[in-house]
Amino acid sequence: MSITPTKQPVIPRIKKETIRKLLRRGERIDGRRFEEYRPIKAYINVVPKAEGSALVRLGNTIVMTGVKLEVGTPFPDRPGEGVLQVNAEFVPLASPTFEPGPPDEFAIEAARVVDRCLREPKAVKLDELVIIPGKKVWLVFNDIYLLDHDGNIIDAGMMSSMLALNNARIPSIVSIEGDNIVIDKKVKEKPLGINVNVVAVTIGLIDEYILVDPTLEEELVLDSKITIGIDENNRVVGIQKTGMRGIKPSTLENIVDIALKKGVELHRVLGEVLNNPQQYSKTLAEIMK
Amino acid sequence: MSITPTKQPVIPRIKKETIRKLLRRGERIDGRRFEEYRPIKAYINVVPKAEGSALVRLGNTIVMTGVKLEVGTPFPDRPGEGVLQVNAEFVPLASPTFEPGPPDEFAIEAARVVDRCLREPKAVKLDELVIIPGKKVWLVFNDIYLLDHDGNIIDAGMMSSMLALNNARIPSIVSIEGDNIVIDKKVKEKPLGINVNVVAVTIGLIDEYILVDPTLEEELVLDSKITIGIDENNRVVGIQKTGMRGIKPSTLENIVDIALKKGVELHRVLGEVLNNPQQYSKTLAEIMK
Amino acid sequence: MSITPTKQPVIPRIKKETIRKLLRRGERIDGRRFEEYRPIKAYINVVPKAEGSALVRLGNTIVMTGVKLEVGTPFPDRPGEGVLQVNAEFVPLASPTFEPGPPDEFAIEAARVVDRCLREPKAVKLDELVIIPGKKVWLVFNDIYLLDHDGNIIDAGMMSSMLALNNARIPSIVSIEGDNIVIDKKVKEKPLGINVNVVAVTIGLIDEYILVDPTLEEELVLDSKITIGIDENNRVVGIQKTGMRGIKPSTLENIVDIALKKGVELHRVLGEVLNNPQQYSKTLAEIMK
Amino acid sequence: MFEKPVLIREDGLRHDGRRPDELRPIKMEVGVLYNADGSAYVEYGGTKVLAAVYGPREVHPRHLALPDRALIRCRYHMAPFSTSDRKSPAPSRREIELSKVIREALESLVFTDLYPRTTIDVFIEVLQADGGTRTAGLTAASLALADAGVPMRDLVAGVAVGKVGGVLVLDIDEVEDEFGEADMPIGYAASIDEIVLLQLNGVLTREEFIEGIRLAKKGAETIYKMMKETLHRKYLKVLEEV
Amino acid sequence: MFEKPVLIREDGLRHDGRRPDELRPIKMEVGVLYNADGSAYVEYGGTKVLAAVYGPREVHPRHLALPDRALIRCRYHMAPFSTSDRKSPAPSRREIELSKVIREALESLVFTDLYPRTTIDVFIEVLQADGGTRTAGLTAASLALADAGVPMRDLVAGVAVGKVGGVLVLDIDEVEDEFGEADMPIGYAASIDEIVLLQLNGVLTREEFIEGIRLAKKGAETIYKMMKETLHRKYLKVLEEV
Amino acid sequence: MFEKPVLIREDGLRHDGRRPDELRPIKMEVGVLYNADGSAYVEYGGTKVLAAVYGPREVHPRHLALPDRALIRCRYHMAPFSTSDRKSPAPSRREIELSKVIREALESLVFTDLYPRTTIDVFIEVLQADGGTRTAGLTAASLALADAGVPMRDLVAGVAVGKVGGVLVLDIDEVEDEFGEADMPIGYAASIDEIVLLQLNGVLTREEFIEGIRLAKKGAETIYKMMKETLHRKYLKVLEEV
Repeated sequence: MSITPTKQPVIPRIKKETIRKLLRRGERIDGRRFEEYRPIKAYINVVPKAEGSALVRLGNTIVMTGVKLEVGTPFPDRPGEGVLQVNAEFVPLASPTFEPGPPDEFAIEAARVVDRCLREPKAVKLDELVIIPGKKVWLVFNDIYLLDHDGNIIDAGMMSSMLALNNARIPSIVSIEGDNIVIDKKVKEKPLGINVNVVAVTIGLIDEYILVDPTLEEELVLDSKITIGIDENNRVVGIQKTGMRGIKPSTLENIVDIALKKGVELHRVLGEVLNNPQQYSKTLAEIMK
Repeated sequence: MSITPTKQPVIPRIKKETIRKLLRRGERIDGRRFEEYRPIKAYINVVPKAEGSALVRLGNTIVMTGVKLEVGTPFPDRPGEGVLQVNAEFVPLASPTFEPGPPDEFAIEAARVVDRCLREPKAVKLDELVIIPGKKVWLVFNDIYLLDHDGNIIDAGMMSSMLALNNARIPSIVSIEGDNIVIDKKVKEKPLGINVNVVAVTIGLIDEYILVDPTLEEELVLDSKITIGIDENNRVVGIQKTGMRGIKPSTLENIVDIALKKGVELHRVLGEVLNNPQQYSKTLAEIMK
Repeated sequence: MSITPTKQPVIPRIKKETIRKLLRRGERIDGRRFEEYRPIKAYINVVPKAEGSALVRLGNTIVMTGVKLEVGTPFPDRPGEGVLQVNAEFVPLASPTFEPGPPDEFAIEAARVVDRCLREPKAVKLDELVIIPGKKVWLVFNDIYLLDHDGNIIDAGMMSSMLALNNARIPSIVSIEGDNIVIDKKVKEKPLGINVNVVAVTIGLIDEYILVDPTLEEELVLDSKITIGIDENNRVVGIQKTGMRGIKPSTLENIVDIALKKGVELHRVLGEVLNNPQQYSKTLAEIMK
Repeated sequence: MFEKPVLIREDGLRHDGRRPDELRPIKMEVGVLYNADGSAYVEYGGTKVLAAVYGPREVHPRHLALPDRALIRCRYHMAPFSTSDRKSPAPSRREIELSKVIREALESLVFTDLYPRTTIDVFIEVLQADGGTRTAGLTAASLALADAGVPMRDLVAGVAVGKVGGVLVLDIDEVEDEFGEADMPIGYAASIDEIVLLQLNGVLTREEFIEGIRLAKKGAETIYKMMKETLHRKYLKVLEEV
Repeated sequence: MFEKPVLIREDGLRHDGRRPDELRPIKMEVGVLYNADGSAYVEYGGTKVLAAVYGPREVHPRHLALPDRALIRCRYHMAPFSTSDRKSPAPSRREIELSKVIREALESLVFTDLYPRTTIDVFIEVLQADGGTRTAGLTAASLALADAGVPMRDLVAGVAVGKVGGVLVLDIDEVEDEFGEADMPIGYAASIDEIVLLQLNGVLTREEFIEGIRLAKKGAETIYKMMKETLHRKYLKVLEEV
Repeated sequence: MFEKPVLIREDGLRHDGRRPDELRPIKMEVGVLYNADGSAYVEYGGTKVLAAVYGPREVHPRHLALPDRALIRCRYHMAPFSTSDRKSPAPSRREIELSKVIREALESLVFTDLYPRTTIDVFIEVLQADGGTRTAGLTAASLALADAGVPMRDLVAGVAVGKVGGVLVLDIDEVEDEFGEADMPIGYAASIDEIVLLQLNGVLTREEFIEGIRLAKKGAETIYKMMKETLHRKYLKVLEEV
């Protein structure tokens, strides 16, 4: 059962008024322009023991994604494909309002939005992940791990997922005897095949204002929020509206155009990392300094 | 752990007294005679996508049952039989006192009583449900779904289950290769075999009075309740006493005789529907009008 | 998440002072010497339907262990071994502070400490439990069942487990066809093989005092507690420190020497039972008298 | 497993004979349950949904209550027999997500500040699923709220637009959802011209997205009219009975 | 898997040599646990059950307490090693149902209105299961309540009647339960002549049912007498110790 | 499955070239998270751990609060991608046990009586596991508490001693843990000379145990010094920034 959230941090009324007053003057509380992302720092291969990994800092928000590959059985109606499973954990380390426990509706929603943005444009080459057709395939676990929450989790989670999947290498298969498959995770072979890269652009709405990449402080006063998945061909590959206010259809066109524009920007960031993997392969110790 | 219920709707003392006063005059609060059922309306095939379905209105109580058939493995100690699983959901839509969540002890009890009344007289021909002996059989899921709760859930649930099972058709098997069985749920073949029909008769006890088919209002003031399963051969096929008072052994004989008499009546209702399936096949839109 | 316990029985301050005052005089509240165990009574085969069973009374603490053997699959990385699973239930019957529900951190800890003390010295001959290598092995379920809690659960649980495992008999295998194995639990064949026997010695620390086998009353005022597993060759096979105070390294040497000394004593008790199985095979009715 | 059916026939009609901008047969009824404070039954073709509203009523446990407004609690749930393969009755991740987006859609319309310290509970049960269950569920929830007399800024009509065989179509069914290229459910409150639910599973160009929204609005307006009529009919019936 | 054993032998006796109306060897003991406020150990042949009572005591959380009476909380639970195949320690649907019917049986006997705002907790642990575990458990719970000094209208004795090989028999064991035609557990409070627990799994004619009740009453009366003696013995022992 | 590697080479060094009493390369950093009141990142070779502290803060629900001291709540948790085979995110029995022993270790050091009716929450996330995760986690938790300004009697450094190939070695990694004979994790508060965490998985003689404690103390003292330096560095940095 979904319940009106009651445990969210309380933003004092006066703070809300400040945020609004600034917006009327064309300013955001952290000084950004309305359509400006916070600084993005992205790193890959941050936990080399995982088959793939990445960490993205979006302002103060930190999201890690680890990709694990296991041998398993395909879905009965998809005997010729591997299985992609996207999961998100909002661990209590990341925010004073998070509690330990199974993923709540916010974490489940985040995982499902990222999942759809990967699944619909067939971002991952699942057809290359078959070991024994109909019987044994690679299961790809994409675990999004939120480490510090300062708003806009989905855009950071989408980017860290996309980077981790690009970073993933398939373990070596040592032997196949009947259905018994022995793998060696220490030896990684060819990369996981990627068909197309995807980013997510989240836009906040408050009064008549449109804010790209809202911070947590902004999220708590927004009327609503809309996340738009965009692939490298500029196609819309997923949408999720959230929040407790409606949107005028007339503003949607505006929103999608802003999203497409910012999508190009995010794809540029993604491309920079993917084209210079060694430069952006950092250890956690370096990142945490 | 079973706990004395504390969340049941409170019946004001004065209402209790009214109910009792009327009983002393030989009357029930809704005007029925002591041994009289509320009007029963029964429909089959109400959700045609299910393999079988039925809906029963017993006064204001509405219970639906859907039957689904899936391919699965038999119990190790019953390699030559299909598997029948009876489940009951008391969804929060049905009553102001129900909460979302897994079935509580009342829902579990209802499901288990219906299950026993079907299982003990071998109501369903489980031996006809074998696909590959010892390996693959049909699993019959009988899901009782309470939509509106005004008392006597079990009698309505038993009847909707019996009708839904009679209404069920086994899906077509497209191919069997080894243990791999392909079925087509869109093509339904022969009906699920039924050995014997069963009804349940629930009787409430308060002071020295015996009330057939108690309403929710009555249930809340009863001393105890007894449900008796009766097959079409007038045999007793299951009993469950509930409630927080004892019963004199001497009144049990009386109770079982009333139950057997009412059982004949219910079997007549059941027979009417089963013998005129087209007349009683209604869409939900017609029923809900 | 582990939380500072808040529901433990409250020991009045005055009682704590009494315990301490007595200790300063060299006395324990129940009159024992510091290094003295309470009377131990141990019985085997107390529930003959289980493959093995034992009951241990340690003062007022009563712990039963039942061993069940089932056919199952080995761990993929241990194809040549059976599987030992140790579980502990602190059922609410045993203490006014226990609630029904899945094992809490105390029960899980107890089970895992016993498990380690059995696993590390290879107490059970798991390699004799293979039926079809890599496919079918015996699963050994060692269920520790606390019936009355007056402190020092682990020592009693360890001893009842060790006795129950020694008491266990492997059921007869009637037939093996492919992977399909038929067993007959009514016919028990050779005993479960034991490599080495293990006991656990628990020592409580309060101020500068070292108390062997603390009662519940003592446990509630202890600074910390340390459990040491000791095999019949006087080797240390497991350690768990618990409680909310630290221990000086210099006292550890003292503690381990006391534990080794008491270990010999417990092994003597164990040996007495194992060498005279008929004398110590008692029915529950006899034990409960 | 099974072959992909022809989604757009040579005559431009859909696999079930509908025009691209044609809704399935829609039926709706309010006040269908005895216990609920408000209830509605809604059918979009083979999709059959029941919704019930309880409240405004007390919150348990009380400390969850909000001092300045009503809580909305919402559960979208599928009956185990509603789907082709039996659905486990435990809530799936999908059901948890849909409960959230439906709740948020309703939050934008209900005047929750009229009922501080209470909860308004909305329960949606999918009895048969054939595509568009969340949108039919949203329509039913909106009707049930109106039937319960809960004050709202507007009604909301749910409908999904899909892209199948390269064509944008209205109110997709299960086959079109499974084999099509996109499914875009929306919830549209026609009088106040607000989109209160919007999701997209699938791939669309910018132009298709904008055209899709237009098509969805058109469908939602038709459903919205039916909702008004259904409530009017009920209201007249009640008046006649008085 | 295994062949059905001969349940009624040619000499009219049962598979274990008992007459149809013969109980298994029954043992009972009260005050067997140190912590519990009341406790009992009960054995019906191979069925071995322990019961403990805590209370009347405070309810947590407090808002669950009833202002005019005590709650009864009851758990019937099987040890994982009590059954032929190991039982998962998580409560099964069967255990949940049996906890309820045993609780209701006890509610009919305990003077709960003497202890408002408290709870009386009854925990039953089946240590070895060989048929009749719920009835032995009910007997043990009743003894444990008496041992705890909880005022009751009467004691209750549990016993099951079965139909095996066409014959009505008393106090069936596991083999008779598994291969027989019916199992009818009852709880009977002899002094007040009330049946407080009654279930039937199986098929009986009207006449068999009535005869079965008669047979169960007879068995329960014997057990009831043993219960009185057991409590008396304990009482004397306590007196002697004083 | 795989063959046992050579744990102690002919030259007396370990499989990764370390001497028996040599720690892995250790890195630590405090104040690494934005939201947490205190945080730390700690690396022992391939083991990478993050810890965060929230509090002292209000307890929910309030009735759990203690009138005379702060609660400590502690969770040791492994990220699903931290292990060779993916770990289910649900807490395992192992994680539950380790959360408890780490909590108890911290309870012995924090001045909890300074903050009655509050909770101090410690969250440890293992991001990559290569042996010694609980000891690295304890070190990180201790640093995060210091970073949060929670008053403590002392810092604690965690380190594991192992027995591999018959030799006692310091700070074992995963290979040594898996194929070695014993793993003895300890938590040592050097200034007050107290062992606050102590476990042993494996088999040791009395002498080996005592020698193991000595070796662990030595390793912990080195780590303890690094912790002090790390906090000092942070303190200076903060001072410089002011």
